[in-house]
Order: sequence, then C-alpha cells, then structure tokens
Amino acid sequence: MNPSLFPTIVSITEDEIDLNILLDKITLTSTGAAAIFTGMVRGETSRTGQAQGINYAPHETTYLEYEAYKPMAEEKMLQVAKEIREKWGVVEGIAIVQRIGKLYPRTPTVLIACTASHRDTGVFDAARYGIDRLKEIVPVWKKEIMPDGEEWVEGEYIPKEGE
Amino acid sequence: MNPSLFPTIVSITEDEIDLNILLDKITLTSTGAAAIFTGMVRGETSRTGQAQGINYAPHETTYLEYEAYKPMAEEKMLQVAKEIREKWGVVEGIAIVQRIGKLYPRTPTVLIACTASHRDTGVFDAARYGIDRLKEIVPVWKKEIMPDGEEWVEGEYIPKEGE
Amino acid sequence: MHKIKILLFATMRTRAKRSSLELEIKKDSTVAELKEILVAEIPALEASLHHTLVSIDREFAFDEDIIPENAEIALFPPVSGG
Amino acid sequence: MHKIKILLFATMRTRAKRSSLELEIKKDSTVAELKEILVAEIPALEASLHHTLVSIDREFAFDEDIIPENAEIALFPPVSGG
Repeated sequence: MNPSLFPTIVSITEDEIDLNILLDKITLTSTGAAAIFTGMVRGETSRTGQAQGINYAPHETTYLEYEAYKPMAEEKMLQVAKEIREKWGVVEGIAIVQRIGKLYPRTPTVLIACTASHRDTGVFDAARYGIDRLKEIVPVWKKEIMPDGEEWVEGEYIPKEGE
Repeated sequence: MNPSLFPTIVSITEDEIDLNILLDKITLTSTGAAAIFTGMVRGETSRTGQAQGINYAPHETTYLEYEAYKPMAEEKMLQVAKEIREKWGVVEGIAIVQRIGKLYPRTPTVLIACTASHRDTGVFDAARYGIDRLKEIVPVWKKEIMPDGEEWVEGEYIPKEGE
Repeated sequence: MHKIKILLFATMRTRAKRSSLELEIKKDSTVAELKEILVAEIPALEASLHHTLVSIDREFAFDEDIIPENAEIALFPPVSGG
Repeated sequence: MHKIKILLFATMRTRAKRSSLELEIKKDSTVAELKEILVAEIPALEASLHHTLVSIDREFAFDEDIIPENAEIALFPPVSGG
C-alpha cells in the first residue's frame, strides 16, 4: 500500500460523530486493526484535586458549550496527524474529529482513530498520543454550564515555537 | 456511580458491529473517555515470518469464515470482562463483540470497548488487554479462504487450569 | 457407563467430518482416556490431538480431569478469533 | 501603519464582549506591542493577557514575533478541547 494513499480525516463539526462511517473511511484492504478514542461530556465528575492546574470538587455538569477557531483547529489537527505518522510509520488511516456546539452529558465530543495492519504496531499508543496532542495544540475551548453557574474551562499547555 | 450498575456487554453475533450503539450502551453519566479496539479482515497481508508460530508469506485473503463455540465463547468473554475489572477498577462499561460467519476484507470482525471517567485511568491498556485475552481464551476460530486454497488459522495459546 | 456429548470445532470438525457425536464412557473416565476412545472411533483426529484443547461444561479441561455424567465436552484447536 | 484583524475566543471573547476587532498598528510591530495596544483599547483583557496564546495566520506566535501586513491574528486561552 502506497503511504500517499493513506487517508487522513480532520474535522471540526456540529454534527453527531458517526464512528461507523469514520472507521470505514480509514480502513484499507491492508488494515487489520483500529484503535479509537472518544471523549464524552461527563454529567457528574467525582474526581477531585487535579487536571489543568485547577482544583475542582465533585460536581455536576448540565452541558458543555464548545467553540473552535475552526481553520486553525483543522490545520493543527493535520499537524497532529503528521506527528503521529512521523512517530508510528505503520499507521495507515487517521481520523480526528472534534464536535462543537452545545453538548449534553453522554455525548461523544471528540474522536481520534488510527488504523494499522496489526494491533501490535503501536496503534493504541498512536491514538493515545493523538488525543493528548489535540488537548495541547488544537484551538478548541469549552464552557461548562453547571446547575449553579457557568465557567470557561482553560487548558494549561503553552505551545512552543513551531508547534 | 455504583459499580454494580456498570454495564458489561458480550456477544457472538452474525450481525454487523455497530460502534455507535455499543458505545452508547457503555456510556454512563460519569463517563468521559472510551478506548475502542476493532479488528478487521485484511485483504492483503504483507508482514512475513511471524504470528502464531507459523511463517507465512505475504498473501491475499478472499474472505474469512468465523465459527464459535457460542455459549462457551460468551462465558469466556464475561471472564475477560471480569479480569479487566479486577485489573482496572476504574473501568465503567465494557463491550466485547465477536462477529462470526463469512466476513470479507475491510469488515470489522471484533470489538473491545472500555469506558472510564477520564482517559488517564488505564482505559487504553484495558482495551488492549481485552483483545489480547480474547485471542487467547475465547473459543472462536477462522478459516482463511485465499485465491488458491483455504486453511484453518490456529492460535498457539494453551490455557492453563482455571482460565 | 454413561453417555456424553462431544462437540467438535474448526480443524477437529473438518477432520472428523462431523460437528458432534455421542459416546458411552466408563464412570470416572479422564480426558486422556476420552481422547483414546475418540481416536479409536475417529482415527482422523489422531494427528491433531496433541495440540487440541478440551472443555468440560464450557471450562478448559486437562488430561487428568475426570468427566462428570451428562457433561458437555468440546474439542478444538487453540483459538484464533479476533 | 497597517490594518490587522484580531479574532478573540473563549475567555478573551467573553471579556472583550466581542469576537473580533480591527486595529491599525505600526509596520514591524511585535506581538508584545500589539498586546499593549489591545489593552489600551480593551482594558478588560489585561487580567488574562499573561496566559493568553496568540496566533498569526493560524500558527502559534510569541512576544517577539513581528506581525506581517494583512495578518490574521487570534488571541485565546490555553486550549481545552476534547
């Protein structure tokens, strides 16, 4: 399989994330394994004292409101895909999708999927790397709407030159 | 969330694997992350000299014919889920599905999905463990039909007492 | 003597040209003894018996295990699903 | 002097009560100089400027970077997508 034919899908969208369709789009005849990560809106968070430098208490979330700097976000998603291919040359297809808008608990908000010929090729690590990087350099933000107020969630990563 | 409410889905089926539906079934209000593995039928295999003790050359696959000892397979899938929960207590939902019958290249044949509140909880490792274990102890076999013949694929793992 | 049902899968099924059979075995027969009886009944199975897995009532079983009455036995090669 | 377009996102947008603005800046102004001009224009932004990210033409930019003509500038907090 010619690597130039390996599909890369990136998208900022208001539509539902359809895992079946995305997986199909990054499955080649040579593909035998896919690692897919999805993130969802948590309606109840019980973990305390961590994440992004902020100490937060257990709390409920009514919904999240996502916004993106769409053209830059899609360019940065392509960069994440490029970094994945540089680190895991065996990866065949890559899909990176961020849903934006008003999203309620249990709704998938983000997907990173990587395919490869076999599962022992690093394809799990590639997907894990993808979501970690997305949360560092892809310009998307969320506002959390809780029963008793709302708050912008801010990350803590400061990109370096060339990122 | 009461762990006794954590959903576990296991299934041997002839139907298409629907990732959207399965993910929804294992997503709780407290869920923020899912790691999903799917395996697909490879139409062309280029890797040589490895896998299950057999040296195979690059080759084409017309289709695979899967069969299962269904009641035992579903019991062993429950056991894999139990092992996952013992190792990763944070895992919330688990889905393990094996499709059987005649399956053509690019078709998803197997799915392991694990959900958790956050992605840094071992949820990726849990899914990886699940597919590795499925390929050791869940009684499912495949016959490979190639342009020039057919052959049963045999694993190499010998379960120990109590597995 | 008691009756047991044996299921065959994959290579075992193909070699035996059948997917199940019933056998009469002595009370307290072991898996190893069952294998001998089975080979006498279906010689084609002999070649693959050394790496055959056996289950009794859907749990993996081993040569020294005793086969209970009315057990559901299965013989199959190491699994290759996924 | 040349004109630049500035996009504001998330906290920056909320504080500035607008999602974009246009400014005239001197040729060869740096990102640091732009921030000063911006705070003069919209004082509400000052509090968050110390941890604001800046992009020029969709690439991350830094205090000493010079802003080209017709650049598309964006200011936003560290990202929190996913």
